[in-house]
Amino acid sequence: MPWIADCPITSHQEVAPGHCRMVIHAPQIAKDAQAGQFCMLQVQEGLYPFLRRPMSVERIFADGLSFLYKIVGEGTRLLSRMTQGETINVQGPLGKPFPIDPSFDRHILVAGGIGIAPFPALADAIKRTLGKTPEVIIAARTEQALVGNRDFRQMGCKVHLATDDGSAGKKAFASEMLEKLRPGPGTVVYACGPMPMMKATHAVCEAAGVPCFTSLEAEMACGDGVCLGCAVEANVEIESERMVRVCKDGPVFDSKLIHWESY
Amino acid sequence: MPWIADCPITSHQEVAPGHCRMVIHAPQIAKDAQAGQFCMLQVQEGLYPFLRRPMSVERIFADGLSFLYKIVGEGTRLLSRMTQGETINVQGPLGKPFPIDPSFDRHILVAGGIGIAPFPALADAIKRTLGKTPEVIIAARTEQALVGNRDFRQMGCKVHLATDDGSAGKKAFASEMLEKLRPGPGTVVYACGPMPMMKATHAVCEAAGVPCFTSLEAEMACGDGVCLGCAVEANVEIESERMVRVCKDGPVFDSKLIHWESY
Amino acid sequence: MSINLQVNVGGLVMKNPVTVGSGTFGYGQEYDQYFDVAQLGAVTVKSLSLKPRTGNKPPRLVETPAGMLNAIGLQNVGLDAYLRDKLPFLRQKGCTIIGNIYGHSMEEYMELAKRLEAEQGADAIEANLSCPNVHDARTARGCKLVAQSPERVKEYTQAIKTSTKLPVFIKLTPNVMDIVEPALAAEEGGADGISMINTLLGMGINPETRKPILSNIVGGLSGPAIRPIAVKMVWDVAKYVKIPIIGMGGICNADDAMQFILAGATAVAVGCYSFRQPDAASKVIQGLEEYCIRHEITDINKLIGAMMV
Amino acid sequence: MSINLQVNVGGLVMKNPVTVGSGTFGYGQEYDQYFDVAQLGAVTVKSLSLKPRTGNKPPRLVETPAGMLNAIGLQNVGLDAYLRDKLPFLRQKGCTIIGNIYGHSMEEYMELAKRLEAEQGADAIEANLSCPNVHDARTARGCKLVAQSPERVKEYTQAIKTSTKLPVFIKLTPNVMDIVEPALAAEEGGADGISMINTLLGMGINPETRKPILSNIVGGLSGPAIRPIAVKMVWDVAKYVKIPIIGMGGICNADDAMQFILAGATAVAVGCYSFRQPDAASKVIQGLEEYCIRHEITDINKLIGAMMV
Ligand SMILES: Cc1cc2nc3c(=O)[nH]c(=O)nc-3n(C[C@H](O)[C@H](O)[C@H](O)COP(=O)(O)OP(=O)(O)OC[C@H]3O[C@@H](n4cnc5c(N)ncnc54)[C@H](O)[C@@H]3O)c2cc1C
Ligand SMILES: Cc1cc2nc3c(=O)[nH]c(=O)nc-3n(C[C@H](O)[C@H](O)[C@H](O)COP(=O)(O)OP(=O)(O)OC[C@H]3O[C@@H](n4cnc5c(N)ncnc54)[C@H](O)[C@@H]3O)c2cc1C
Ligand SMILES: Cc1cc2nc3c(=O)[nH]c(=O)nc-3n(C[C@H](O)[C@H](O)[C@H](O)COP(=O)(O)O)c2cc1C
Ligand SMILES: Cc1cc2nc3c(=O)[nH]c(=O)nc-3n(C[C@H](O)[C@H](O)[C@H](O)COP(=O)(O)O)c2cc1C
Ligand code: FES
Ligand code: FES
Repeated sequence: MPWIADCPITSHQEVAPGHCRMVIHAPQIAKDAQAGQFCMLQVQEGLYPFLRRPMSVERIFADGLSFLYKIVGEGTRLLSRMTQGETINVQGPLGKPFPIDPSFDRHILVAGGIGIAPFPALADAIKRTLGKTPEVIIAARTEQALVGNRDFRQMGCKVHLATDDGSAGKKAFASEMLEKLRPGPGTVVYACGPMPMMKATHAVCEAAGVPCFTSLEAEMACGDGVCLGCAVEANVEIESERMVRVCKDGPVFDSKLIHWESY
Repeated sequence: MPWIADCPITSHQEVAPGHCRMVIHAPQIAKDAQAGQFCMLQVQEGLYPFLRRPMSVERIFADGLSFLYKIVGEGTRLLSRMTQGETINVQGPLGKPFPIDPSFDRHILVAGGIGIAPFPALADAIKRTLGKTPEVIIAARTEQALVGNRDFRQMGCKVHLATDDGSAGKKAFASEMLEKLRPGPGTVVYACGPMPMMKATHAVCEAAGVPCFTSLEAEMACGDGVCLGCAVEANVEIESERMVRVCKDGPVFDSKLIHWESY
Repeated sequence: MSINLQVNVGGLVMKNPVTVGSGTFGYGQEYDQYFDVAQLGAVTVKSLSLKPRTGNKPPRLVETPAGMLNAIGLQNVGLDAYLRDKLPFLRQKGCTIIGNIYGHSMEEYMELAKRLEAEQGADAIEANLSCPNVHDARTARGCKLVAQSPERVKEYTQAIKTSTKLPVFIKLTPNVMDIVEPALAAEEGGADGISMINTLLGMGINPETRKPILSNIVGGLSGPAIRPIAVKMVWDVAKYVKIPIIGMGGICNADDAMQFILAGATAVAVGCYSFRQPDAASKVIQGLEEYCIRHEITDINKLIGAMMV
Repeated sequence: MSINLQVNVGGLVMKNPVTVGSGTFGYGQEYDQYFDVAQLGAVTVKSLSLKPRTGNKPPRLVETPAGMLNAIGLQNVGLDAYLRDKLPFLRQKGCTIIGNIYGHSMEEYMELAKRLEAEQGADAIEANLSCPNVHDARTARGCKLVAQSPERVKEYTQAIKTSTKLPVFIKLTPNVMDIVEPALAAEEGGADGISMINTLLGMGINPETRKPILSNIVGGLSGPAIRPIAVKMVWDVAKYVKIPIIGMGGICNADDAMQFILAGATAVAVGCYSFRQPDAASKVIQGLEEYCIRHEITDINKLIGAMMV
């Protein structure tokens, strides 16, 4: 069940240029949260901005959560100005988590840019519940946009870096890196990043015959299944709808369900 | 000339229940500011609230200013949440100051409620430029709403307290207190507070034949003479207008100029 | 002090004057996670059409200053799925239901009203004659909605009234010169109440891509941004029509709701502010009660249209 | 890279597309304290009437979410005082001047236009046929403004055109069902441009006192709150009229201005946002130039109506 609470900010730091990590004290939300879920953050008091901002749960602690975010516009800019000790109004956890299935023994996480955000919690959960260590592909436009890389190495994950311009790791797209890792029987892929990246990742997985779970993004108003603003086209009907709600039916979807042709 | 500047908040404290004093570092504004002028404060980043909030200059220092304000609505509530070290965008100084005329030797300042705000700077200026010590009438609804009283005693001013309910000082209106002080030849009165109080004060001064300068309030959008939103009716034409702008032609007016009948 | 918050909206008894805007509350289930939705005077459901609708392509919404634009395009499960999958929850909770309907023709409105009554799918009908998101924005000029034509409003109202004994409310668009005209037409057609206002036409362009932000180009503007417009229109209509008004447009709290009531609304709806604050409508109910206590008003009906001019 | 920002609005050459909303910039002098107002493509002055007007009683304005309501009621110094006291400053600075005029009759508009031309009081005329604050809100229904009647718009435009050789812009109200109609009427009447939009009718009530917040009850809503509505209307009109548009409604920065330009406006006006940020219009000019550089556009005229659908 989602909570709405004023949560103290226990830490807030710039972790890379234009990228911040915020840790909040939120025991109730932390208790319910699972990797892949997200929260809606109220960035400032009053009516500006008008809507909350969705942020994936980066990590789940006993008494709180962290968010890892990139400053892209007004909302995230204002968010980044909040300081430790202030409180932030948070609604969550929301949405469907990543499925964690013991029948797989190879887990590949494919992150594009800030799409890395939900993966620390997922890697934690895979290690904790299955005792397995996922591999991680981290792709970004340039070296500066690579975040999270050290965190995964600390967790013991094998990390594959890729940049569009070759400034760090391989000069390759995330999906190309995935192909090189030869996903086969027993492999499951989790992907989060820009739509074209996830579309390409889905195609690689289809070809390899391995399942792929994608965490989608969409503009959201309510984050809770009500406004239908975040709908994306599906290949099948879910609850008699061909449009699925990223916030409620997702954000994590079996990539087979998404009508990738429209992207 | 008015400045617009992001000013560091050097101190911000609750001085009485629901009343705060904010001190800002603003050397340019301080250099130009005179008692009776005001600033327009931008309470928060972004579009909420949409307009700035006018606040009288309470005190003028070498490198900054103070504001003394009462929390009455959203804007002042948000203002009160700002903390030392943050910056606030300030436009000022604006408006016409209190006239300080050496030909008077008795200065009575009449404050109703938060109308006390511009008087510390005025008392300072009278002491500094004329070497005289003004008397101050401080009136409020109840004891709790009396602010500033100690500050004036520290300046050596004779302070007369009045409350509507008699919980502190005399149970009297400000104008009644003024009458009792028998303003006569050589006296000048300065008044700031709710409209009915200033209207009554004006009447007492008229009867006593002494000049009275009132600092008016009005809802303001621009604070700078442009929008005509703050207009009040005058008894005479100023620049061929019968409506005078509180922000530009005032906020301090010779009380004879105001058409008190409309209040 | 005991306060009466109950109001009667053209035959629909609401235990308090607070409902929600159609399309901003789903079918009640999601927000029941945050507060007991049976607290509401009524739940107004997302517009129902006879067949399911998939709505417009994404992106369908964008935030704007103190508001938002949406071009959902009336995506909804359709009447059958509503009755089968959504209604039982609302009935089991004991909610009073306003069934908002959208038809492609007068006949569809009639059919929807008839079936909602027959299958006890609603306690009152709100006919959405004013959705701005189902016409082709590229060519539509002044967007020809039913609610923009007083003649058609009257005709549609009469037709719906013949199809059901439930109270019928007509939902009007603000995209007119004089909203009193369609309101009077609805009254003449026999409507039991007026719901107002639906969203205002608007659009946004992304300067970097030079493309419209919404796939549908044009959408409907809602939220606190439009509240002053809505209050004015409610005041206008209240002066000229006798049937009750359900007022909406940017209501966030009890003070906002009071503006509509004082302007002449018998009930109010909390719309898209729920997206930000899911229990906003519940807080409005509480705030209205507190208002009455503070002002020593024992019956909220005394405040309807009680603005002092 | 040298960027051309110059635009030609129906014969009025502006060195950049940025002017200010009438009534939000006085006669230029106050804001010259904050930036050199001669930077502007043009200064649009507060509506001028033949005789001075004292305007409405206070309170005349109130803040609203992301905007404000005003009911100034066209307080202004009158034409004579303008020419005597205000014009010399603008002329001495070398400003291009759009003279906004308000008359109580067609004859007054003609007289105002004629005298402004004769006394070189303006380089173009903007006829305010759309002020919402000069009618009795208590009784007015749909507030009968000239700009709400296409016939009268045409007639007034023709009359003003016969009185002056200056470019004539007609300022329209958004309080209509289809703003293309009065825009086409203005074009048929010979207008050289359309200014849009004026404020939207709105009101606010203080729940504690139960009184209207504005003494005039009703006022005009402006600010970012209304921007999506204004952009949509500009886009609509640009599709159907050939004369240039001066777009306005909630512009705060260059991105906002670009929305209007991409939707089809040849020039833009910064309105009440100047109240909050006195040098906003200057920043918009700078931002437009930066936009052109970033997008490698050498002539801003190429961006007019360049939204990609
Ligand atoms: C389920 C979900 C989880 C997310 N998790 C994270 C996360 O962990 N870290 C992170 O940095 N970002 C995350 N995002 C994206 C984040 O919500 C947006 O970057 C943020 O809302 C932008 O707000 P803004 O005000 O700064 O930008 P705006 O000024 O609103 O917009 C700037 C740009 O961001 C885009 N944008 C705005 N809102 C969204 C949105 N809701 N989704 C996608 N793009 C948007 C706009 O189209 C625009 O291009 C997530 C989005 C979703 C839907
Ligand atoms: C020249 C001038 C100097 C001022 N100096 C001070 C000062 O030194 N200290 C201080 O505490 N207050 C001062 N005020 C009043 C102060 O500006 C308002 O209290 C403040 O703007 C209210 O903002 P808010 O958002 O908290 O209240 P809102 O929610 O906007 O309104 C709450 C109440 O305050 C009233 N109000 C709102 N704006 C104004 C305004 N501009 N003027 C008067 N009343 C208003 C409203 O009518 C309402 O009753 C001054 C006002 C003016 C015009
Ligand atoms: C996302 C969204 C979807 C809406 N869907 C409908 C709808 O299906 N039927 C309808 O009559 N009104 C619909 N509306 C309009 C609202 O019910 C309401 O009239 C309008 O939003 C104004 O109220 P608000 O400003 O409080 O949101 C919708 C509004 C929004 C924001
Ligand atoms: C305080 C105020 C006064 C105005 N006075 C006039 C006026 O005298 N004549 C006129 O044509 N428009 C007037 N307007 C309308 C503006 O010029 C502009 O059309 C409108 O405010 C929309 O732009 P904005 O949202 O950027 O303010 C006024 C607006 C405001 C806020
Ligand atoms: S964001 Fe509202 S339904 Fe998904
Ligand atoms: S506040 Fe704008 S003229 Fe005074």
